[in-house]
Amino acid sequence: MVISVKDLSVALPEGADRPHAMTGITFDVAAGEVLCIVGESGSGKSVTANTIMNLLPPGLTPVSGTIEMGGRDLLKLSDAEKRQMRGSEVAMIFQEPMTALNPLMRIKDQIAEVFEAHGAFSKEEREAKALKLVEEVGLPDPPKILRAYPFQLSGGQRQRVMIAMALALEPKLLIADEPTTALDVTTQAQILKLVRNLQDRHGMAVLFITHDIGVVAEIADRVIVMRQGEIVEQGATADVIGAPQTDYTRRLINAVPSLIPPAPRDLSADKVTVSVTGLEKTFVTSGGFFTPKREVRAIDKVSFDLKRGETLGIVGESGSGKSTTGRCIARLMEPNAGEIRLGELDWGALASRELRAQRNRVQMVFQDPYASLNPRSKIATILTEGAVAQGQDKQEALAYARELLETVGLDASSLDRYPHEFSGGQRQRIGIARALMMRPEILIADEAVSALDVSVQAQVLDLFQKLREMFNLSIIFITHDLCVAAQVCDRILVMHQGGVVEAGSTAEVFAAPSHDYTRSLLAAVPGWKDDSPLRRTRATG
Amino acid sequence: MQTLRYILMRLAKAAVILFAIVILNFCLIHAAPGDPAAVMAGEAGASDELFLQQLREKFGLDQPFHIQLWKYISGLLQLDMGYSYRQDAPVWDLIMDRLPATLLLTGAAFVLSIVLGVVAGVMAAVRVGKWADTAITVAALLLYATPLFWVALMAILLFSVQLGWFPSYGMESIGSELTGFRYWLDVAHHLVLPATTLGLFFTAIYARMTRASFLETAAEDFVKTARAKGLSEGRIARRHILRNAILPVVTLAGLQAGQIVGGAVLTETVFAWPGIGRLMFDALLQRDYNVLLGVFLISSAMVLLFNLITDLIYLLVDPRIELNT
Amino acid sequence: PKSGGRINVVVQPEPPGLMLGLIQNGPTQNVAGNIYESLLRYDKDLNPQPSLAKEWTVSDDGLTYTFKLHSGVKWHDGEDFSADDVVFSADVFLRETHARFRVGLEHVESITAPDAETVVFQLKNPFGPFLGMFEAGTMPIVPKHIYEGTSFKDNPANATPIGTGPFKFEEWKKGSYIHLVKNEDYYIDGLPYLDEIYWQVIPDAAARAVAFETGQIDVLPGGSVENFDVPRLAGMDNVCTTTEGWEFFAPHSFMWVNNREGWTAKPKFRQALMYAMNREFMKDVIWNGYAEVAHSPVSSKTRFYDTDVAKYEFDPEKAKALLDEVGYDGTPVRILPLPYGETWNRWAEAVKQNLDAVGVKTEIVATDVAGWNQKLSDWDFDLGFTYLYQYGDPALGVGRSYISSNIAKGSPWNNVSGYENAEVDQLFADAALKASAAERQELYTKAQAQIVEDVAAAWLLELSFPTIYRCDVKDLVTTAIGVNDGFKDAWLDR
Amino acid sequence: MNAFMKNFLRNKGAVAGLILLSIVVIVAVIAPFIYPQSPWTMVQRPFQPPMALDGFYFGTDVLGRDIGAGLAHGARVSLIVGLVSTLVALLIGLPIGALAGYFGGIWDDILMRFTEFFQTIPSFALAIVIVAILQPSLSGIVLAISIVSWPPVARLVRGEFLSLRSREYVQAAILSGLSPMNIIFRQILPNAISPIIVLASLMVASAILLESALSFLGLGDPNVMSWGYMIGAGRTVLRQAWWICVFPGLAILFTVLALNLIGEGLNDALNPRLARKGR
Ligand SMILES: Nc1ncnc2c1ncn2[C@@H]1O[C@H](COP(=O)(O)OP(=O)(O)OP(=O)(O)O)[C@@H](O)[C@H]1O
Ligand SMILES: Nc1ncnc2c1ncn2[C@@H]1O[C@H](COP(=O)(O)OP(=O)(O)OP(=O)(O)O)[C@@H](O)[C@H]1O
Ligand SMILES: [Mg+2]
Ligand SMILES: [Mg+2]
Repeated sequence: MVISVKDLSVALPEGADRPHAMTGITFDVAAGEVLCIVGESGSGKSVTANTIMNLLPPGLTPVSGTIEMGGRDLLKLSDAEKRQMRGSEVAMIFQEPMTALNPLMRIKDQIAEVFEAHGAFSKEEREAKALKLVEEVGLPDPPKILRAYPFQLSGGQRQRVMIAMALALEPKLLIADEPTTALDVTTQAQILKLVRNLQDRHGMAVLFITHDIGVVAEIADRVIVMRQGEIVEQGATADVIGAPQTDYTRRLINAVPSLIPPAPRDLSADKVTVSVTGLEKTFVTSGGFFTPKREVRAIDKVSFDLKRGETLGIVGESGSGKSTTGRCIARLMEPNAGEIRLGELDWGALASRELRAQRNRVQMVFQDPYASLNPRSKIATILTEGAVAQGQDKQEALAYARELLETVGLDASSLDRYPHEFSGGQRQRIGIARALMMRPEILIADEAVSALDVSVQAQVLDLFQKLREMFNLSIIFITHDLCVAAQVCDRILVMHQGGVVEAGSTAEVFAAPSHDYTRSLLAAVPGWKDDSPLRRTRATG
Repeated sequence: MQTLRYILMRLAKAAVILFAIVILNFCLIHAAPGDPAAVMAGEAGASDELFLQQLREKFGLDQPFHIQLWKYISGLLQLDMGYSYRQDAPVWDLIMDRLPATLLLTGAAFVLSIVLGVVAGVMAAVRVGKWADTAITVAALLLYATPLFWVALMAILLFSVQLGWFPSYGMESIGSELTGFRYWLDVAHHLVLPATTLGLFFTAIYARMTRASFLETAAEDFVKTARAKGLSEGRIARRHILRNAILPVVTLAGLQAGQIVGGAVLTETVFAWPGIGRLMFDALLQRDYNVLLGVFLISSAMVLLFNLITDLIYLLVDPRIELNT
Repeated sequence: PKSGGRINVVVQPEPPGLMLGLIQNGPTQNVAGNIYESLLRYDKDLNPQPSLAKEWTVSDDGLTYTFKLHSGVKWHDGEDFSADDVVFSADVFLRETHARFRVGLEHVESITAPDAETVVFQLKNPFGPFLGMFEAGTMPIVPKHIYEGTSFKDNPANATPIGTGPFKFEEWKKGSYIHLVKNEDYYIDGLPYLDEIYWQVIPDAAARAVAFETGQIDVLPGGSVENFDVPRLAGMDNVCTTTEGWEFFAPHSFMWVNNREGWTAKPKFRQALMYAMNREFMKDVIWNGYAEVAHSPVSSKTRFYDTDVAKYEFDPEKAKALLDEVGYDGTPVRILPLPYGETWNRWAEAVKQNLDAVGVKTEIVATDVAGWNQKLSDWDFDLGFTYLYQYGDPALGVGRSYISSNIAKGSPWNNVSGYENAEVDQLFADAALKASAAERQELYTKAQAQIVEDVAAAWLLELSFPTIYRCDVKDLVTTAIGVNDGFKDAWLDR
Repeated sequence: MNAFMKNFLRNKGAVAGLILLSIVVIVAVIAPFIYPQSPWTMVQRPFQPPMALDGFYFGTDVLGRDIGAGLAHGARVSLIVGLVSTLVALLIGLPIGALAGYFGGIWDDILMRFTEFFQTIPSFALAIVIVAILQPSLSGIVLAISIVSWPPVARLVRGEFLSLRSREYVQAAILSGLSPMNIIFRQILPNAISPIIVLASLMVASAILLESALSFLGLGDPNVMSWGYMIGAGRTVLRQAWWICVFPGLAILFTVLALNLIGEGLNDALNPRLARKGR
């Protein structure tokens, strides 16, 4: 055993949502093994990891248990010993590659610092080592990367740098706290592969934290399922995912959207409500000091039609122009070229006064449930102000708001409350209700479920289906998650670097992708390999 | 190359701003009641129409406003800041006479405040919540809330009058005819009180700012990364937190470096420091238009210069920066 | 007396220039009075004393003034001084530049130099105060060889003044100090005693006091610290004070009272103001006793003051009664303070309180020198503080403020009140032209009675400006203009 | 709101500041009752030290005026100067910042150049010149202080608007067809208000300091009794009569301190990340 955690409990400070972050958890990790901890948000995954690193934030204190490693109890080390242990015996990588590196230091120095802190090697050796590490994690042009600053690297590259730093002193245990959550599917797949490879090569133990069952299925040897600070289930991956013992685990697994699309609907008879032709948008960033004036072609000749009652999925990785497309159609942004028609109306050419009068026809649901509701307004105001501005009677609007709240599954009494009194999922429902208040024909959902926990995500997706039928909406569903797209979309538009690389019915695209990029996207979705226990469980369940 | 272009662009922009400032100030100053001739007549104890007319003619005040403005501006374009009739000297000479004193004073105050402020701020942040933090925070607050001239008066009372440690006014021992090192020592001796009083206020600002910035940066993810690497706290504070936390302080410092040139009026008054702040105030009371305009022009130019310098420093410190022209 | 040593003096405010022929404000006179000279000096009783002129005679008809000059006098640049310089100064230079001197010149027929050491002033008519016009500030002698044929105001030499005085200009560090050094070639052997003088610029009054206390300053000329500070400084060891040295100027403070319009145009109302003011309090508290109540337009310290002039004592009840009588309706009266420092502000506040107390509504209009000047010049005031010098004679220092021919917009130094009384005009005109002191006294007594009756202005105090200095500075104040030419005789007993 | 109060009241400094300020405000409000006579009235012999005479706890000044009365009435003036000039500065800075931040583009450019222009002129010097032009009077001083202190408001508001404008709820409001005015005032401004309040509390403090500095230079309004005036008038006799200068100095110190403490408290309670943007 590389490390064994026994009966560990960590107390939370007064006023926290519960007295303990974890109570009496016990597990161990063996060399050459990947142990995944999975569980919903707040279940205590990160606190567990931080306790092992002795990096608990102030206020959190281990109250019982031991963490044994190499014959010592990590909880009992002196400060100096703790420092010595970090980085050399246990290393850790974090979720946010964007902020986890010091923005003002060159990569070289950040890696070399690990050696320096532990007094390892001479100055030249450190540089050489750093170079080797950067090569090992598969970064292109290592000498250049070493000289670069973090902001010059992409998210995936930064995460590789983090891994390189973690590997520097060949630790016995690598802790990875949701290292891929913030990354694109394709990048995530690469990083997962990298972790696996490195582990094989170095034979270290890996403690991998994630909330994504797909990732678990992809990488883990063993799994721990946590809930409310307790371990509800643990065992080999195939067992736990293939044959979950507890309801909780089963729920987690079932909530994962399936990559297998449902049977297609027949929409050939319906009218086209939106037709987009040759849409283009170029952003011109004013030149900077290091960066000369730069043009970003965010979308390039995008064309598609959308029928009444149809859901069109726009998928693609980050920066591919999905949001830009959506925002242009909503006329939150003016395209440089192209035509947008709503039925007969030349929507893209409406002048601002007319546009304001007809705004209600296209509505959006946004990604961040916390940022999409005005924190200073009551729900009643949030829901009705648009309708009132369109000339509707205040009382009527309120009545309709009540009705809609119930439709989206909220109590009508919510009207008198403020957004912060609701959970993320509930807020997203309010956001949807707000869009529906305007009686739109077209609803654009930009990553509308990405910020939600899987279980909540499933509910909201269901809601979308229901509403589409109720109101006969046309929906443009923007997502980077192919599984989500597979669930709700009739047709799929795959975007890559601003252009549409593939379009077709969901079933066709998933079954027989015609473009390489689509294929690589599909292949990167974690946990859905042919022999995956997840696929098995979901196929049967 | 690009840096050069950037600097040139900024300088061009600065020239435009300066031009606007000149015009605004010209109008403002001429809007004040009275004119230099009247002031001189007022001080002379006797005057008559002839006397005033002679003066006005000599000062060019008998001409229409727009001609005066035009003359001033065309003078400026030929790098001529005009002539102080009251003091019978070219404005440029007068300002250059006084500018070094102000630069010395504000420069010393600036260095003092930033060094002291950053050190105090870091000390407070590192010991956040402990008594040292409280003491520094309270001291900074008190300094921040005390009128500058008041501190100056008290400092003179205590250190010059009671203890006799430092001279109470002036920039040098007048007539001592010291030279070289001894001279500078003498100047430094005179500099202590004014620079400290002027600096203390800014020290308070920097201390508070550094503390806040430091604490904020300390909560960032990369600090956690640094801890996970096994770095010592001291090293984390120095190399990771401080370097990032100092950036907003640099911005503020840049803004203020320019402003304290103009803000030294009070200190220069209380300590009889022969700088341009005082020159400006006297020129204002005497309606010595050209001098006043000159001082404004120079101090605005200083502000712009310091802003540019700050941005260039920023550039050195922060590789991410994209300077917008 | 001992020779040698250096002295530090405060000059406040920093003078605009040192060319005494062009600028005659206080600080310029302070400094430049030791660089330039005139023909005479005056002792504390205003008796003429030799300066550039070693002797002088006045013809019996009072029309011819003949001056014998010292021989061997040199300008600071080494050129010889001669009677031509005097003629040039008086007839050409000062005629063009010196407003106050022009008044005297009106009575002059001709100025001639029969030889290099003699100057003759021939008058058109007898002019009583004529012999009082040869003080350095009134008639500074400037070098003809430098100024003749040039534009006086633009002459670059103005920056490095050349005089005949006991001290030479050495350096002026703007904002900091003016350095004068001993004139080694001074025409009186042994004089001056001091080696050098530093006139230091210290803008803040409190800082000036501290500088004196800490020993960095030896002499505080009158008016350079606030009155409140005087007793404390005077009480220090080895510190002497004197109120002498102001006899020639005899500063006389009063408020211009706008005689033209508003309530202040009513003589009764003006009398009410006089009764309302507690001038004893102002004297004791605001001036710390360094003043006397002024009862007349003529200072009691100069000639021709009438001791029997009617006096307005502090009598609020009488003031109220007078106000009732004129039917004052509560229109606010604007008080324009003199922007010369804290003392003057306090003074305006005290006047305001006195007037408020008898029911006169007041409002203080704060300004700086320029604004003050402008408001007085434009007659845009009700009560305006000022103080004027008497220059040793009512014809020079008093008449100008009350005669109707001197009413003109554009200057704060003429008859700003706008007081018009033909009888008074005549009295002043006659008195100036009489040569006999007794005749003049009679006329001036009449004039004073009338002006006081009319309350042409609201007289406040006859001011003293104590000079504060270290007791080891000897013979500092020997003449009627004090430190203005005092360093000629001063020496250090150290 | 409750959470805000709780947060605010947990901050010891803020509570102390609130108490101090309340005292000042109360004194200012009841000044005419405790000192019915004008503070300018010469009521006693000059230069009486504190407590030397019954009822004159703070002594008398150079003319025998009651310093206590000056302090009480001065509190009104200082607070009014602080509040009004801050208000005026907000009235200038807020619309400018809001327009620049909301509309961006050319508007932003023009308005920010304008703001920069005012920031380039040394502010204290500008204030002095403005007072000299207008000649010292309360309204002139307030105006001068406002003119030199609005640029930070504009910058702050612009920054807030810039970041809030792209918030999703603002986008949603645009989609709802709300008018720009509605969006600026109903959607964005309420959310930008906390940093503005914090800044405003600090501006009140600096306005009080600025007024006192102007008074010190002799540029105060001679018809109203302010603390700055009292210090300016008392500094020449600081050596003989420390109390004339010390009490108003302390009054300024405590008031400004209180405002700063409250500002910090608000800052912590309203927006923990503001510290760097505030200035
Ligand atoms: N610094 C802290 N102060 C107080 N409570 C904390 C702190 N950090 C974590 N907690 C609490 O500890 C519990 C466990 O949090 P933890 O961060 O381990 O969850 P997690 O499983 O990592 O969730 P997520 O998937 O959202 O990252 C939660 O209830 C959280 O509110
Ligand atoms: N306001 C903007 N100014 C400049 N560039 C922009 C702006 N908005 C988007 N871009 C650029 O346009 C491109 C497309 O952005 P867009 O937001 O549409 O991507 P996306 O597919 O929605 O990505 P994500 O999944 O990260 O949301 C990106 O390169 C982005 O950097
Ligand atoms: Mg976590
Ligand atoms: Mg997007």
